[in-house]
Amino acid sequence: MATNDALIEQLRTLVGAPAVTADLDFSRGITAEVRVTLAQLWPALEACRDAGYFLETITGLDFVDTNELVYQVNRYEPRCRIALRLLCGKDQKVPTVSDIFSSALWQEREVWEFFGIRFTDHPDLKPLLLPEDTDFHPLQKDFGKVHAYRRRDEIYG
Amino acid sequence: MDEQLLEPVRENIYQLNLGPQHPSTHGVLRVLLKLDGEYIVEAEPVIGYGHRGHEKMGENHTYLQFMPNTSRMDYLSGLIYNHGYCLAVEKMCGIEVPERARYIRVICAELNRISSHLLWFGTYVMDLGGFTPFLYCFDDREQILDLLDGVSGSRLTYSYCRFGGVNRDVDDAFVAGARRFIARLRSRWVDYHNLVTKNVIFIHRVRDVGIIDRDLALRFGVTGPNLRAAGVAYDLRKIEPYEVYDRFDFEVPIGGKGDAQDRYHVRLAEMEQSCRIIEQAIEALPAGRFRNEYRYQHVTPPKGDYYLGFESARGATGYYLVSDGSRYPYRCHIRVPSFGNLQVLTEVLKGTMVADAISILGSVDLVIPEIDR
Amino acid sequence: MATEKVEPVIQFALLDDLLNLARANSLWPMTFGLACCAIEMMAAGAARFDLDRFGAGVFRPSPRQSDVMIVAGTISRKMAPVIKRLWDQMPNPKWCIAMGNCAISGGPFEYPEQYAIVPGAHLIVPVDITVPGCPPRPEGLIQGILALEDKITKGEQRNLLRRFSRKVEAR
Amino acid sequence: MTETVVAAAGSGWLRIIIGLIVVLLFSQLNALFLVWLERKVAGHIQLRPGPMEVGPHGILQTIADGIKLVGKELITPRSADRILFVIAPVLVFMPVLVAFLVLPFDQHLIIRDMNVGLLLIFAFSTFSVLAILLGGWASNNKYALLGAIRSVAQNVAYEIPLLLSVMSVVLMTHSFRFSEIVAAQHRFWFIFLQPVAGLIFFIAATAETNRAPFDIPEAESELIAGFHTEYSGMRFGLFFLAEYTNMFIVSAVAASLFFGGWQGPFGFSLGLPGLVWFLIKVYILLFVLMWFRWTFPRVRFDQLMNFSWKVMIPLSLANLLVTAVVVKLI
Repeated sequence: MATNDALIEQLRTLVGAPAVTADLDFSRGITAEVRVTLAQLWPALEACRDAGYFLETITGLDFVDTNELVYQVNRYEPRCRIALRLLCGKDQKVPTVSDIFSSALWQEREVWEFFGIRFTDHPDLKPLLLPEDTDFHPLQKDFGKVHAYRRRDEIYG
Repeated sequence: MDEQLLEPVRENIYQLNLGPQHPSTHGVLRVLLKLDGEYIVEAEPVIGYGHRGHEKMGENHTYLQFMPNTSRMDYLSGLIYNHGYCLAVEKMCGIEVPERARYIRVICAELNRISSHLLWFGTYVMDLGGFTPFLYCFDDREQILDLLDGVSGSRLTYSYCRFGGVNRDVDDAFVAGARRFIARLRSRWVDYHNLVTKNVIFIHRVRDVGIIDRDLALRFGVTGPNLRAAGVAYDLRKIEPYEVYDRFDFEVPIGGKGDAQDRYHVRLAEMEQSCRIIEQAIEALPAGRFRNEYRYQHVTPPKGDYYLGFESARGATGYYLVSDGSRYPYRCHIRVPSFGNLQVLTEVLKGTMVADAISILGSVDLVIPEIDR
Repeated sequence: MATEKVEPVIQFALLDDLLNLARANSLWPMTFGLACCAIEMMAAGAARFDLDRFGAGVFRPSPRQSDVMIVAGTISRKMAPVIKRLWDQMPNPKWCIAMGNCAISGGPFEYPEQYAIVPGAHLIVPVDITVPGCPPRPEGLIQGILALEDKITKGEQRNLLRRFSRKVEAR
Repeated sequence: MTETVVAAAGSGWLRIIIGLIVVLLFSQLNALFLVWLERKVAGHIQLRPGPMEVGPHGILQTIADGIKLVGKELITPRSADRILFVIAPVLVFMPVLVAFLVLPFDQHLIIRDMNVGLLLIFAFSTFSVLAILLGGWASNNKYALLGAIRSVAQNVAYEIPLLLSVMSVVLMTHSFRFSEIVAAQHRFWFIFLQPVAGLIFFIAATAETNRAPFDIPEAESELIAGFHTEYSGMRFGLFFLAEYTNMFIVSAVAASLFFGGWQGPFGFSLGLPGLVWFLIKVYILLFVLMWFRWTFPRVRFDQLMNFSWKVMIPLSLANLLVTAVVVKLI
């Protein structure tokens, strides 16, 4: 794990030590978890890019009280998946990271069409997978048949 | 769309709509090409023609009910997707898997990987205009399908893995069949190399075409053979060993500059490595149960999220599952490798010719319903 | 689509039979796959199953030159207008085979509040033959093609060309 | 036997009319047979039987295909140029028929043994390119247009080495007359005396007929169906038949120019009539063309051009020069 330290230390200084949970035993598939705020997202991801990481996936989550975005970055060496968790309110817009990772261009479009989370400064924010005239966001929990719509703390405590 | 139409078009530049019904878009991909003669000025893939709402279905189905979906996402390596999904849920719930089942899974997953690569090989050469290798590959592929059909009951969408094991045990006939297949495949390489690899026309069509180098791959999250062709030995079977892959001796073939020829050679070499894994797994196949005594029908994983990455035939794949403690996942996100592999083409296709575009599209091995999910 | 069938004033029974016989034995499908079933369609055309035996192995990439549209796979809402358009581009007489459960009824992807797919090709184009399975095996597709041939010649016995070769086999 | 038939047919107009009827029948049936043969050859190369069920060994397959195509709806796209769109498939077939008039099937079995027979064939073969251009242009379809453009560029590029390679044969025989060229190969076929010209001719002829690996005008995986993307029914059928008749013609010309036409090897006829020798050679060459198609991938457009302008043309020019010098010295 020693190779991770440089980036994780950097992230600690960026977002504050308590927000970083490092050196997990990989039982949840990640090595480190970083809670970031809207303002910290850019510098944190930039630090990841400079350390040679690539953006693996962006996942949206819809809770009663908040939306959440999970950015996962990884690199080409063993076991170093870092998850950046970003809580954003229902109406909040998220800065686009497509300037840092080009792959975010499409992933953000996907998040927008599925969850209705808007990204500021995104060059081409239109539905990716659904027809272009779609006016619903299918993965929002109030769309269609849903088994549970929970608050975030019901799951993460 | 409207803005696109209104923007002033340079003289001599016209749009060509490649797909969604086109012989070489491998499913239902549409690429909007802006052409200057035969040269591509701009390429914009338009996807979603195969969108089936897998992620929504994941939330509407119990963990076990979602299993058949996993093999329909990437139907060419369906068993590998089953495998990854099973691993993810097993890790979440802490389900123990018998040793025999783990080996069987590896054998079947690697057979599936070979069949996927074989199909790619055939269709790629067909994209380049050579029709015959396609039929040879399908002939070889049928041998794998027979084997997997025998154990899972399906030729394509297997749903073979179960939480805590596999659906059915393999018998001696399967093991002998797998051995026979490997011998057969190895004897076929000579033909394939004579027919395709050493063909001058083929070499000229793939060399220095569609270069995806390390930096580009990093920016777009390209993984799998497309990344390894650029010389990066990134294979989740080695880097994050799951199942029993760390017990086998195999190499990660890498290329040099990342052009279509490198991708071709990497995939061919990977088939050989898969053969090696299967051979070792067959040798070491332990006796015992092929699934747990308890049949896990309705699993209720503990609260929290979990990510499992695994290497499908097309690259680093992953399931991101969030459990709220009920029988249904709260969120089921799938990281698909073809997503990045297709997106990178917006950069790569620029400045190439239409014929090259087909060659590049074929060489990155796309499965569109996997991207669309 | 639902135009009334107008009976021609002068009937050319023999000519019609001859044409139908030719049509039945020369069904050129369109190269056109949507999802998993497309792979089995390819397998049906490949060496082991060889649709070409029945004269149905000429996969034409252009809708203008094809006789039968094999809807192989899930029809998404985004794809539906395209399929309709392709169907309209095909010249008469034309037929449609819905291959696989998705093309028949939405298959495993049809559930309440499904937002992304069209449950069944019959909602877009007139379907002649359905081949169930998820995906159907290539044998199933071949059976579907043979069923379509029988439908065109109005009965298995009237497909003289095929009957000839069957006799050869029986000997 | 053939002599008496030809003698009975007499000469002049009667001969031409009978010849045309025979040619029409022969070219159509031959094209149908070739389509069947192609599918059978493809099948056996690809570990499958090919057409099997429609008639014994699928022999009736192409007839069924033909009747079906006749019975199909003819679609003319609304935005197409109607007149050109309709003319193109007819135009592509006409020059093909003319070429049959001068082909030497046997010593006396030539409908019209012109002293410029060779020139006539090449003059008319260019017509098919015009038809393809018209068809591709009139379709008002981008794929068809791309196919047409490729076809014209390809044909212009390959016509030159084709003619240059033929010129070296003409230099040796001092004649454009088919019967004289064939007769000159009584002892040695020109393929032994002019191997380079023979090779260039065959490669260029493959490109002229748009056959794989030079089938870029109708490259299926790139341009849907190329110039005939918008053609349906028998109009497409005409393009299709013309392709196979073209194949027959280039093979027949190659057989006449380089493989001794109706004569057996080294002057031994082995008791076979000339017509049989001729057809054997033509069908062997046709088989090689099919073999090419099912073996090679397709070349890229610019590579095709490079190959013609940078390799084939200099080579054929050099060959012509050497031939001229040698002929002069002897």
